[in-house]
Amino acid sequence: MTAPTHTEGRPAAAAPSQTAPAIELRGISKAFGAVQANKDISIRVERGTIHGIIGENGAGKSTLMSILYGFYKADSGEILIGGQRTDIPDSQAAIRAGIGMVFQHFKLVENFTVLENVVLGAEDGAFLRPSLVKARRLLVDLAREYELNVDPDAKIENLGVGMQQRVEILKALYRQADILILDEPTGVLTPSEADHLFRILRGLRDEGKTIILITHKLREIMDVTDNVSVMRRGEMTATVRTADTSPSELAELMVGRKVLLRVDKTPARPGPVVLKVENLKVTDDKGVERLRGIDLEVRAGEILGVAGVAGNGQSELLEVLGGISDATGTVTLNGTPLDLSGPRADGRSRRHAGIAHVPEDRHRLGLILDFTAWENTGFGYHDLPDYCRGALMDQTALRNDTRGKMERFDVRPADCWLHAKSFSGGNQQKIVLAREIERNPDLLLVGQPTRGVDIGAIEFIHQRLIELRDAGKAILLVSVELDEIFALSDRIAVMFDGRIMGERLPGQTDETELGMMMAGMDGKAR
Amino acid sequence: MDTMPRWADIALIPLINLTLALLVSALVIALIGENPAQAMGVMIRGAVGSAYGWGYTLYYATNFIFTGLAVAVAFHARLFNIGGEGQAALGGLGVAIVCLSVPWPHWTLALPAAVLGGALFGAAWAAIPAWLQATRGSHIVITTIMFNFIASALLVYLLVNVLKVPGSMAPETARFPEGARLPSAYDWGAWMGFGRSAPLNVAFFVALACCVAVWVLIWKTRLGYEIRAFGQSEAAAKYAGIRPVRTIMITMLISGGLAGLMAVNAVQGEAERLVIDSVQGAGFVGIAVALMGRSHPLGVLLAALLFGALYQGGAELEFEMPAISREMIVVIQALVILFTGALDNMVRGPVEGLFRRRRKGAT
Amino acid sequence: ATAEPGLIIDLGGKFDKSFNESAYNGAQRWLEESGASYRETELQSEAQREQSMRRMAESGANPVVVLGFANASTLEKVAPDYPDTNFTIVDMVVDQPNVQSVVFKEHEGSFLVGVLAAMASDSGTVSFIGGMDVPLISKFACGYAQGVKAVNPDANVIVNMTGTTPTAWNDPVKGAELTRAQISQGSDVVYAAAGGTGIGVLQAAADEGILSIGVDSNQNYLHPGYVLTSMVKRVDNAVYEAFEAGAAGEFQPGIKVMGLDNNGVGWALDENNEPLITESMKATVEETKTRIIAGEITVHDYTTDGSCPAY
Amino acid sequence: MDLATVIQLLDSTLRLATPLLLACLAGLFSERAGIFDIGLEGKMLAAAFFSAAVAAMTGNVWIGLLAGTAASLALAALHGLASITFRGNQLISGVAINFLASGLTVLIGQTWFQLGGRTPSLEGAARFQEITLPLAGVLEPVPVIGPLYANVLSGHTILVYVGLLAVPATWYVLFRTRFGLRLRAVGENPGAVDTAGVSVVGLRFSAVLICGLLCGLAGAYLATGLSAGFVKEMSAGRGFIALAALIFAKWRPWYALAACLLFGLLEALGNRFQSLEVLGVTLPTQFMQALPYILTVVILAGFVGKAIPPRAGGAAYVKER
Ligand SMILES: Nc1ncnc2c1ncn2[C@@H]1O[C@H](COP(=O)(O)OP(=O)(O)OP(=O)(O)O)[C@@H](O)[C@H]1O
Ligand SMILES: Nc1ncnc2c1ncn2[C@@H]1O[C@H](COP(=O)(O)OP(=O)(O)OP(=O)(O)O)[C@@H](O)[C@H]1O
Ligand SMILES: [Mg+2]
Ligand SMILES: [Mg+2]
Repeated sequence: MTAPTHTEGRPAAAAPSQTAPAIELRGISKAFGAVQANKDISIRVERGTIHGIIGENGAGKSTLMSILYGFYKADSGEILIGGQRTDIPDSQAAIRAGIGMVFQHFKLVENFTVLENVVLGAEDGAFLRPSLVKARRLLVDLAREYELNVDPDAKIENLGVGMQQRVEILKALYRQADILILDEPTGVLTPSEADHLFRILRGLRDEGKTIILITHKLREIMDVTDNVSVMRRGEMTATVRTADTSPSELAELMVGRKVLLRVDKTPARPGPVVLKVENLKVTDDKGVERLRGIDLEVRAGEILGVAGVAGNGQSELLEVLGGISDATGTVTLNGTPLDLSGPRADGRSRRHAGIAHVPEDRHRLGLILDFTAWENTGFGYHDLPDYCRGALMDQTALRNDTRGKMERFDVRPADCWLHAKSFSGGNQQKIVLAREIERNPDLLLVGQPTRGVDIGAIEFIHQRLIELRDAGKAILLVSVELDEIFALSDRIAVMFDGRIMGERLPGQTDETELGMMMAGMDGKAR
Repeated sequence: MDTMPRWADIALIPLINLTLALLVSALVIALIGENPAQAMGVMIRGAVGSAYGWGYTLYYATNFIFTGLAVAVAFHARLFNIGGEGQAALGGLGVAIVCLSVPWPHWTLALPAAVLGGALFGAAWAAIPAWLQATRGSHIVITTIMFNFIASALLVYLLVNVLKVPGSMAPETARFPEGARLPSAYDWGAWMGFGRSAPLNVAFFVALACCVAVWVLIWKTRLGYEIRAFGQSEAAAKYAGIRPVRTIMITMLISGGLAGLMAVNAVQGEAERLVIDSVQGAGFVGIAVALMGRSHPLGVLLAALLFGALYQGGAELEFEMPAISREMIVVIQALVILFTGALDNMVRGPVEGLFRRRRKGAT
Repeated sequence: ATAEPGLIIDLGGKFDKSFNESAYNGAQRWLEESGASYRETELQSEAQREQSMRRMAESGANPVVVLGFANASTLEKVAPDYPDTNFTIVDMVVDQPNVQSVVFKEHEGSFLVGVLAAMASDSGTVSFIGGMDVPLISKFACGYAQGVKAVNPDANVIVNMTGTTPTAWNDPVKGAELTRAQISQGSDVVYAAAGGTGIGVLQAAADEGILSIGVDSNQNYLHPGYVLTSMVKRVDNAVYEAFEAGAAGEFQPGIKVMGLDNNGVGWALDENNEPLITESMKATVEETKTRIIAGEITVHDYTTDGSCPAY
Repeated sequence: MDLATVIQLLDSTLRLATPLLLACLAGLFSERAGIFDIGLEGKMLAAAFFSAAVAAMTGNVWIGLLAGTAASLALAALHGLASITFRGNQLISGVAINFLASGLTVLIGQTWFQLGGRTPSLEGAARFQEITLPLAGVLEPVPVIGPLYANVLSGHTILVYVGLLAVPATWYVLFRTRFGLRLRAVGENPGAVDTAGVSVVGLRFSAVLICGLLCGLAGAYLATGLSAGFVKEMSAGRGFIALAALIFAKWRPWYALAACLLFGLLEALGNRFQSLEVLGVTLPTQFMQALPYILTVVILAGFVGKAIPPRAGGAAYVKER
C-alpha cells in the first residue's frame, strides 16, 4: 500500500465516468422484523462533496449507512459506486470499493495503541513489525496533510473521544478510502474539536474525497455540507442544496412540524444557596488528581452551566455529587454537609438528601438496558416507600407510575414493558429525565442531556429543564455543547484541568471567550 | 422480536432439542452394538414409568434443584459460583452436626434446624470467596474451585479423625437418631405406590419451596432487583446506590446456603449419616441445570427433573442391560446439555424461519 | 433349582485391577465352573447403594454379594426387609440373621509383603502409597510397616496418601509423582494400595528401576522384574465361596474371617517375580506366615484403635 | 532442605506444570479471542485417551499423539460450532464437552480393550521417552547450575520442552504477528475486527482450534509422557486448575508459565512433605494435601489484583452498529 494519492481535486482511482456520482442508491429497502427501517430509498451523492443526512432518532440513517458499508444486507435495491453497480456483501467489499465508515459508537480496541488500531485488518504481511513501521510513517504524513495529529503509541483508552475519532478517520484514510461516512461524529465533541473536524473534512473534500455526514445539528449541516438529505420514518423525504435551504425549513422537513430552535426563557429568580461546594478534590485509582479544589454554588431557581472540554473533571464532579465516587472537601446541600466518603457517600443517600442525577452516559449508568421501562423507572428509587411493600417491590404502583411518566414525557412507544435497549436514544433519555425530574429534587445534576438526541426531543428536554428551574429548583448542568450551555444557563462556569477557570453570565460573554477559557487561558486577561 | 409463538419457544424447541440428543444417544448405543430402542425404553420406563422410578428421579432432582438454584442465584449477579460442590459438602457437615448433637424428638423439629445448619455451613463456605471477590477482586471462579478441594480435604480429615464412629472401618458418622430422620416417600406417599426403598423424602418439598422463594426473591423483592441490576451493570448499580460489596456478599451467601441445603436431602433424608463425598458431583450438575434452566427457578426445576430422570433411567439401564456400561449415561447427559443448551440456535433458526414464512403466508 | 446369585460391584468399577476386579473374577470363575448364571450390577453413585441392593433382592437374586465397607449401614437397613434373601458383605461386619460378613486380615498380608520389602531393600528406606487417608488404607500401611520393622527395626517407612477427592483413586500421574518423591527420599521398594493410582506407582517404580508391590489382585505381571510381589486379597474366593454356598443351600450367616490361615490374604509368587525372590526371602516370609498363623506373631490391626505401633 | 531435595522438587514441578501449562496456553488462545472454555478438562481427557489407545494399538507414540490431538480438535470444533456458529452459551458448551469426554473415553475404551476404560500399559516406542539434553553429563559437576541443568531441565519427554517453547511462541504469535493482533482484537472488540473487514468467525474458529491442538498435547502428555496409559478420569481436575492459572496469569503467556510453575511447585511440595511437623505438632495429611489450594487463595487475595478478562469474552458476536 502506498500513501493516498491525490491530484488536483479528483481522486486518482480509476473512475468509469468522471461525471457519475460517487454513490448512488436505488430503491433500498430494509426491514427488521416488523420495523421498516428503510423504505425504497434512492439518493445520489456527488463526487467531491460533503453530503449531510438528517432525520429524527430512528429515521433509518444509520441503517442506510450500514447497508452501504456492508454491515447489513438490504432486502432490495441496488448500490452504484462511481456509476458502477457494486455488490457489498460485507465490510471487506465496502473497503475494497473505497468506502470508509466512522461509526457513532467507535469500533476501536480500547487497550490497543493507535497504531495497532490503524493497521488492524489492513496489515501488510504475516508479521506486524513492518506494517507498524510503515503505518507510523504514513500517520506522520497524514497528520501533516490533514492536521490529524495523534500519538501513535497512545492506548485508545487513554485518549479523549475527539482523539479517538481522529483515529477512526485515520483508519479509513489508511485504507485509502475515497468515500467517508461519519455517523453523528460531533455528538461527543467540543465546539473547537468539531470545528477542527470540519476543517479536516473540508480539506478531504478539497482533495476530491466524498463525505457523508449524519448529524442532528442543523448548524453543522449549514456550516459544512454542500447538499443535504432529510429522512423521516424510513423514507427519504428531500434532498436539497444546502445553500438553498434554512435551518427552520430543514427542521420542519425532519419532524413534520414547526420546531422551536431557541429556548424561550424568562430571567432567573435565584433563591437561597442549595448546593455549596468548597475545595473539592478527587484522585482517581491511578493516583491522578482529577479535581483540584472546586468551589461553586448553585441557588434555588437557577441553572449553573458547567462548560469545558470533555475530560477536564466535569464527569468526576457529577460522579462525586451523585455519590458514585469518593472525594475530599466540603459539600453542603441546603446547609447540611454531605458525606464524601464512607458508607453514606453513595447514590442512595444522595437521593434521600434530595439530589437527582441524570448521568452523562445513559447506557453505562443511567439505565439497565436489559430491564423493562418500568424497572428502569424505579432504578435508584427502588427502595422508596411508594414502590415497596415490605421487602417486596410494589410493581403495580411502579408500572402505573411509569405509564404516567411516559405519557407526560411523551416517550414513544409508551409501552412500559419494553426493554430500555429497544427505545431510541432520545426516548431513553426521556425515561431517565422523567425518573429524575419527577422526584422533584432540590438539586438536579444533569450531564449531556441531549447527546445523540434529535431536535424535536432536544426542544422538549430543554423545556422541561427550564420548567424545573422555574419551579424553584437548583440545576447543575454539564454539557460540552456550548449552544446548550448558552441556551439554558443562568450562570456559566468553565472547567479546565480539574479547576474552575471562572464564571460568566451568558449575556456578557461569547463562544470565543469561553473557548479560550476551556483551553486553559484566562479569557478576561486577553 | 416476536417471530415465534410463546409455546414454540418454551416447549417445542426444547422438545426438538431433546429428541435430537436422544437420537444421537441412540446412535452411540447402536455403535457399541446394543439395541437403542430397547435401551431408550428401559431408560424412560425406569425413570418415569413407575412410582418406584419416580421415587429415585425426584430424589436426584431434589439435589439438582438445590445446586441448580445456587448457581442460578449467583448468575443473576453475574457471579459464577463453581463452588456448589464444596458448599454442599460443608452443608452436609452442618446437617450432620445438627442431627447428631441434639436428641431430636421429632423430625418436624429436626428439619428446620437441619435446614438452618446446612444453609449456614454452605453459606459460610461461600462467604470467603465472596468476600475476596468483593474486596480484593480475587476471581470467584478460581477461589470457589480451590474451596471445593479444600472442602473435600477438610471433610476427609473430620470424618476420619473426628466424626467417625470409633472402631468402625467406614469414614462416616454414626447413623442419625430416629428423631432426626426425615419421612421418606414411603411414609407419606405409600398410597401413590412409593415403596420402602424410595430415597425421595420431604426434602423434595423444601426444594420446591426454595424454587418459589428464589422466584420471589429474584423477581419480586428489592434485593432481587438489586442483584439483577448489579449483575447487568456494576457501574449503573453504583449510580443507583446499590452497594457492590454488600450485594456480592448477600448473593453468594444465599447461593452457598442453597447449595448447602442439598445435604438435607442427601445426608439427612437419604443416607441418614454423613459419608465421604456425599455430594457426588451434584454441584457440577447444578451448573448445567442452572445454565439450561436459564437461571429461572422454573427452568431450574424442569432441568433438574430432566437430569434426575436421566440419572435414574441410566441406573435402570445399567441394571437391565449390563452390556451398556454406566458411562453411557454420562454421554447421554452430555448430549442433552449440548443440544438443549449450547446448540439451541441450531434448531431455533430454522423453526423461526418456518413460523415467519407461515405468518407471511397468512398475511 | 436354586436362585441366581447376584453381585453388586462397587464404585470404581469391575476393572479397577484390584478389589472389584478380583470379585468379578471370582464370579466369572464360578460361572465357568458351575455353568449357571448370575446377576451383576455396577454402582454409579453413592445414592444407588440402597437402590441396587433392593433391586437385586427384589429381582430374586440369592445370595446377594455386596462389596466394600461403605455398604454396611445401608445393608443394615435393607437386610431386614428381605428376610428370605441372603446377603454377603465383604470388608465389613453387619449383624443380621441373613447376612454373612466376610472380613480380611489385610494387615497380615501386608505384614508379609513388608517383610519381603525390608529384605529386598538396600537403602533401608521403603514406602507406601495409599489412595485416601481412610482407616482401611491405614490398615494396609500399618501392617506393612510392622512387617518392615520386624526385619529391620531401623528401617524408614514413608507413608503417603494420594488425595482427598474421588480422583485420588484414579490419578496415576500423581501416583508416579509421589513415587518419585519417595525415591528421592531413599525409598527403593514401594507398596501401593490406591486403585488406579497404583498403576502409576508401579509404572514409575519400573521406570526408575526400583521395586514395587501390588495389591488386591496379583499384579506381578504388570512389570516383570520390577514388581517384587503382590499382596493378594482373595475377594474372588470370597465371592466364589458365597456363590457356591448359595447354590448348595449352605449359606452361613455370621462373620467369616479370611486371613493367612485360610488363604484369604497372601503374597504372590509367580514366574514374573521369581528372580526377585531369593531363597532366604522365601524362607523368611514363609516362616513368618507360619508364625502368624500359629499366633506367635500378632500383627496389630490399625482399625481396632486407630493407631499403629510401627510409626 | 538440601540440594537433592530442591532438585527433586523442581524436577517434579516441571513435570506437573507441563500439562497445566499446555492447557493454560490453550485456554489463553481461546479466551483471548473471546471464547471462554471450561472444556479444557474434557479435551485433555479425550486426548489422553485417544493418544494412549492408538499408541497401544499401533505401538507408535507419534501416531498416538496425532490421534489424541485429532480427538481434542474434534471437541474444539464442536465447541466452535456451538459457541461461534450457533452463538450458543460458551459455558454450557464447555460443560457438555467435559461430560462427553468423561463418558465417551470410558465407553469407547471399554468397547475396544475390555479393561473397564483403561488402555493397556504402554511400553517402549508406544511411550514418550525421556530426553537427555546436550552437555547434561558434562555440565553436571558445575556447582548448582550443573545439577539444575542436568537433573531438572534435562531428562524430560519431548512434550515438556514443547510446552516450555510454546510460551515464547505464544507470546510471539500474539504480540508480534498479524494473526495475533487480530486475535486479541476479536476478544476485545469483535465489532472493530468486523468493520475492518476481517472475519470474526474465522478468527475465533482458528483460536478455538489452536486451543484444541494445545489441549491435545496436554492430554497426550498425561497419558503417554507422564504415565504409560490411560486411566479413566485421569485428567483429575487439571483442566480446571489450568483455568485458574490462566486467570491468575491475567491471560498473558509469560505469567501463565509462572502461574503453572507455581501450581506445579505447590503440588510437588504437597507430595514431598505430606506430614510436616510444625512446632512439635504433626499437621494432618489432609492439611498438606489442601495446602496448594489454600496457598493459591492466599496468593490470589494478597498479591494479585483484579484480573480483567478480555472484554468481549463469553459473548457471541452479534452485529450492531
Ligand atoms: N438491529 C436492529 N434490529 C431491529 N431493529 C432495528 C435494528 N437497527 C435499527 N432498527 C430499527 O430501524 C429503525 C431505524 O434505525 P436507525 O438506527 O437506522 O435510525 P437512525 O436514524 O440512525 O437513528 P438515530 O438518529 O437515533 O441514530 C429504528 O427505528 C429501529 O426500530
Ligand atoms: N436490537 C435492537 N432492536 C430493536 N431496535 C433497535 C435495536 N438496536 C437499535 N434499535 C433502534 O435503533 C434506533 C437507533 O439506534 P441507535 O443505537 O442509533 O440509538 P441512538 O438513538 O443513536 O442512541 P444513542 O445516541 O444513545 O446511541 C433506535 O430507535 C432503537 O430503538
Ligand atoms: Mg443512528
Ligand atoms: Mg443515534
